Amino acid sequence: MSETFEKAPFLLARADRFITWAQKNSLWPFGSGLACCAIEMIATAAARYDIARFGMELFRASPRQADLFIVAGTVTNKMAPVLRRLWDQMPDPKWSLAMGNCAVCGGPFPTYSVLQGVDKIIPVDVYVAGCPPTPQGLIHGLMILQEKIARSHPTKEILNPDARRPS
Amino acid sequence: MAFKEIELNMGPQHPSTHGVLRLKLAVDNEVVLGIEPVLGYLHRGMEKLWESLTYVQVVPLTDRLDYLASLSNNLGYVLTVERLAGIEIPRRAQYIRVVLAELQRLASHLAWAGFMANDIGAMSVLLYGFEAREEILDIFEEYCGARLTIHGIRIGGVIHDIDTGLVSRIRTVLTNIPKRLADIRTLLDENRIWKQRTVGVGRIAAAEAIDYGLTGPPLRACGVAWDMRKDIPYSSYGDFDFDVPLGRNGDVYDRYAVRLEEIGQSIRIVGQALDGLPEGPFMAKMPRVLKIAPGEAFHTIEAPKGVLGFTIRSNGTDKPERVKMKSPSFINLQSLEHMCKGNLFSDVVGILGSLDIVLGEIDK
Amino acid sequence: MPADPADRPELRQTLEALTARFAGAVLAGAVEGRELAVRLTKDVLAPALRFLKDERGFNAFEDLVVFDNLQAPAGGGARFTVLYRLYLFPGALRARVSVDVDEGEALDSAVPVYRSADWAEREAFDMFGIRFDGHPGLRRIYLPDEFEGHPLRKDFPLAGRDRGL
Amino acid sequence: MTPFVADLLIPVGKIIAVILYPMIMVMVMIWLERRVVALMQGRLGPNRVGFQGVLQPVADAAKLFFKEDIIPRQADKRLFNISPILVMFSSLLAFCFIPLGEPLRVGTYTLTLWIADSPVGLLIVLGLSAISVFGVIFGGWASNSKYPLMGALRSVVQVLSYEIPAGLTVLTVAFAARSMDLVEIVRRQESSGIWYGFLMPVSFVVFWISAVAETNRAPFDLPEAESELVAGYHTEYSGMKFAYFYMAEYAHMVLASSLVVLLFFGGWLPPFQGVKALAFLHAVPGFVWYLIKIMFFLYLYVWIRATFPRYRFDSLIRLVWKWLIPLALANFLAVALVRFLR
Repeated sequence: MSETFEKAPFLLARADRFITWAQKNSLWPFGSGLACCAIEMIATAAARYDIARFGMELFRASPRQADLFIVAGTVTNKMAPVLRRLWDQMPDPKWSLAMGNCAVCGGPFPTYSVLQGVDKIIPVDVYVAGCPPTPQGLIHGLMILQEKIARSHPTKEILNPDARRPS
Repeated sequence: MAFKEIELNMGPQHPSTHGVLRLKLAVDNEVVLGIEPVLGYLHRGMEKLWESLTYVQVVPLTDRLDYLASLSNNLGYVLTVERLAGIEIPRRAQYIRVVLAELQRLASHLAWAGFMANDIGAMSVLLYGFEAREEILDIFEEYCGARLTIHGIRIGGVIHDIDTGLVSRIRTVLTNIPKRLADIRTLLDENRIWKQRTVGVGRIAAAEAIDYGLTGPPLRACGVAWDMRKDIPYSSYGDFDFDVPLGRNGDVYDRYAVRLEEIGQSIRIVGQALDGLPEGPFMAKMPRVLKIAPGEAFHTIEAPKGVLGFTIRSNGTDKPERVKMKSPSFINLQSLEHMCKGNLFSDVVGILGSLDIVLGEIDK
Repeated sequence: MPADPADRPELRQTLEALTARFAGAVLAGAVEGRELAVRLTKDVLAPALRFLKDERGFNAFEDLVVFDNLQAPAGGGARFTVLYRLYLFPGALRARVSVDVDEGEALDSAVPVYRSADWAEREAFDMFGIRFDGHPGLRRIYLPDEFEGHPLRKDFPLAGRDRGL
Repeated sequence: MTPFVADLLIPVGKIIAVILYPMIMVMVMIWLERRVVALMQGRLGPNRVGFQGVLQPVADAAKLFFKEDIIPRQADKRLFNISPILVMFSSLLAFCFIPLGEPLRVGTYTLTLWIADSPVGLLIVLGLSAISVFGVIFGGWASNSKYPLMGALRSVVQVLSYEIPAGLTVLTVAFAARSMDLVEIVRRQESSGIWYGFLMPVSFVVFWISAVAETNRAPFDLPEAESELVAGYHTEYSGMKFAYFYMAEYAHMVLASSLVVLLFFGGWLPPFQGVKALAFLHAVPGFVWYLIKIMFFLYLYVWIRATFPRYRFDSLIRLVWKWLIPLALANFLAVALVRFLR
């Protein structure tokens, strides 16, 4: 089956478009804020910037029902194993967004207790710089993530599991 | 049937722990027997970092302590450094600092009202509180370009002057806030369910509160009139008249009422500060590299969460020898177990919300 | 904001009462504006705090500060200086009780006197390694228990020793 | 009309219609809830997906369909898988007994707008909707973790104790209509000229409160209180299983509102029947009135959710045992007395 897939018959391409359209427009973020960026994340979900327009309104408190892990804030060494476990508990297909300089590269804290960048423990799809990034910055990051999802081919992963992304 | 006490874990990731606080609860099916908060999930080693930065470089890091009231942190640190170095601040700068600090208190209390109401179930109040707070953040963004970590107060004064245009916009915000506050009040003040969830819950007596070191709105809710702006006035707070709202029996409802009342008082203070804005420079003459002779200073301010204090010891170089921050949320959180013992599990969420703690300030 | 010029008479009486009560132990004492600064020897700390709280009305515990004197040796030459900052409500007066502690020595805990000193002492232990006898549960408050070393000591590197993870 | 058509095509068609009807209502309800709650909170709500966000529920369902289906290792596999089915199954089955309108005369054949109409339709619907409690209990228990267990235990006590006032008020309606058959109740309201909602307002209010409580909604949503129990009994569910729970909640809301409309607001009867001047209202088919009334009550659900804070558990139980049940009992006695005297 996988060789025929190379020619990406019409059926699978259409399926890709539909699946990615659904995943793109109903990204449920995982409500886990760590530090200052969490307040800006909530402000983005609040009335003025309102990511509910893109269908991202339901901040699921349980990792099981979320598909977007926004790491908003400083990741300390004590919190790192907890974050990794939360990431593992999230069902596939899942995406992650490192919000703020602390999550991206340790930010203004080159200290003994801070993990210099969350991509040391979980694969990150989009990096959003800023300390904290303004809601517009976060929405821009989310739109980049939506484009990335639109380009992905979920049927390829479903058909041959070994092509699955490193998680 | 052997009594089996469940050990419940309101873990570092929980919708209503306001950040990465972990509560180990000993629960007898929903009745709380004991709580042991576990901290350190956001310990960034601030005080160690401060010892390797110059006095001026430390100011932006104080924004990240209590990230809901960054200007108050700046003010606390900057006043301590000025006392240590003996710098005289022009009166116009002091007035602008009061305007900024009180606007920051408004923003912090509005955000708190939203978080607490959301913990007890009233989701819309979170949106109304944040919408009102956005207007204040617009003022901050216009004043110095940042919304949350504002870094607007510097050693020796403030970054920019306030021009008439900004003053008029601040005045319009001051007229809009009471309208939005009225929405929140009508939704919650006389709501039977809200009163059932808050009146008499997490009660603490005045003497116990002082013994637990409680400061700020939780202490004033017990009827103790301790407000640093009145007791030890700083940054020309003595020039403004405002009263300190007090509660009677120190429960969650009184803390809620005291904070909403404080919003009204802060609006009065900002109004008076804008009316009496003196002329003059907004920044004192500062040396290019600030070196401070060996010495030590301790200064406290009334931050939205409670009494915020800084101890700074200098050693003659441009870097502080030691900066210790006295965090109000750190001390207020210690009394959580005393307030929650015997209550139901869903009250723990309400009481934690009423204490208005911020993890950035607790874990440093 | 310079301190109030007027010295407070009641602080002066407290200082005299303190020096009278703990004769040899008060190494230095001064009243400056609204603050009473006292340096005591180690063993007299807990009774002094009890005295200040019960008889002299310092009912609120404000802060516990620890200085590492590695680079700037204090008068007594001891490694650490531990400050207890107390507050008198409603008179708005302050007391600064400082004690010199050498490495490895233990202080007796202030928790029996001031309940809110609990976490402050745990933080001092976590960051500096100062032990407090009689503390209900002395263990690290911020760092994970298996963390070795005490970060706020001057000889501890900023970026930490082992870059694990 | 060959028997093949009469006995096979039409029943199968009706069954598909009965399955589709709640599904469509659930889709509409998901969109309605997120839009209305958003507008009440001063924000816009989903309006990018399709026209004004109408395709948002479709996107949600499709995304959940393609999610990985996690069964926690320590969970009890069988119970874990059965509970979403139980919850969904009970509400769909209950819809078979809900009549949607007067039978239509299609040529010679009378098309009845319900699948099964039994003389005790009311009891069957109440019984079926009570099965969903099992789904919640098994789901909470099988996830084998503390928060779902607490959510499930809360749900058990809440739903069971709110069945009693619901049952009592339903009895008063059956008493007034002298029958348990839903179609008969509506016809009785038509003939007596007055809707039971206005005849017995206390019954309506008590039934409405217990309906809101039974579907774990608004001020009574303790079993899935986000701020306390993370996500309540469905914390451990993901993917399609969670979608079942999510949709079943809305299906139960639609079921409860249609029950309220049937019992208290004269199902498909046009308003103001007696008034001759408004006779033209009869031209509008019954089903449209029925839908309008249901939408009103669904809107009421969402409105309550956006305003009220959450009850604490003990005040919730005090409300039902101290206030609702005595009220329902007193109301039942009053109705019985009136019937007896007349």
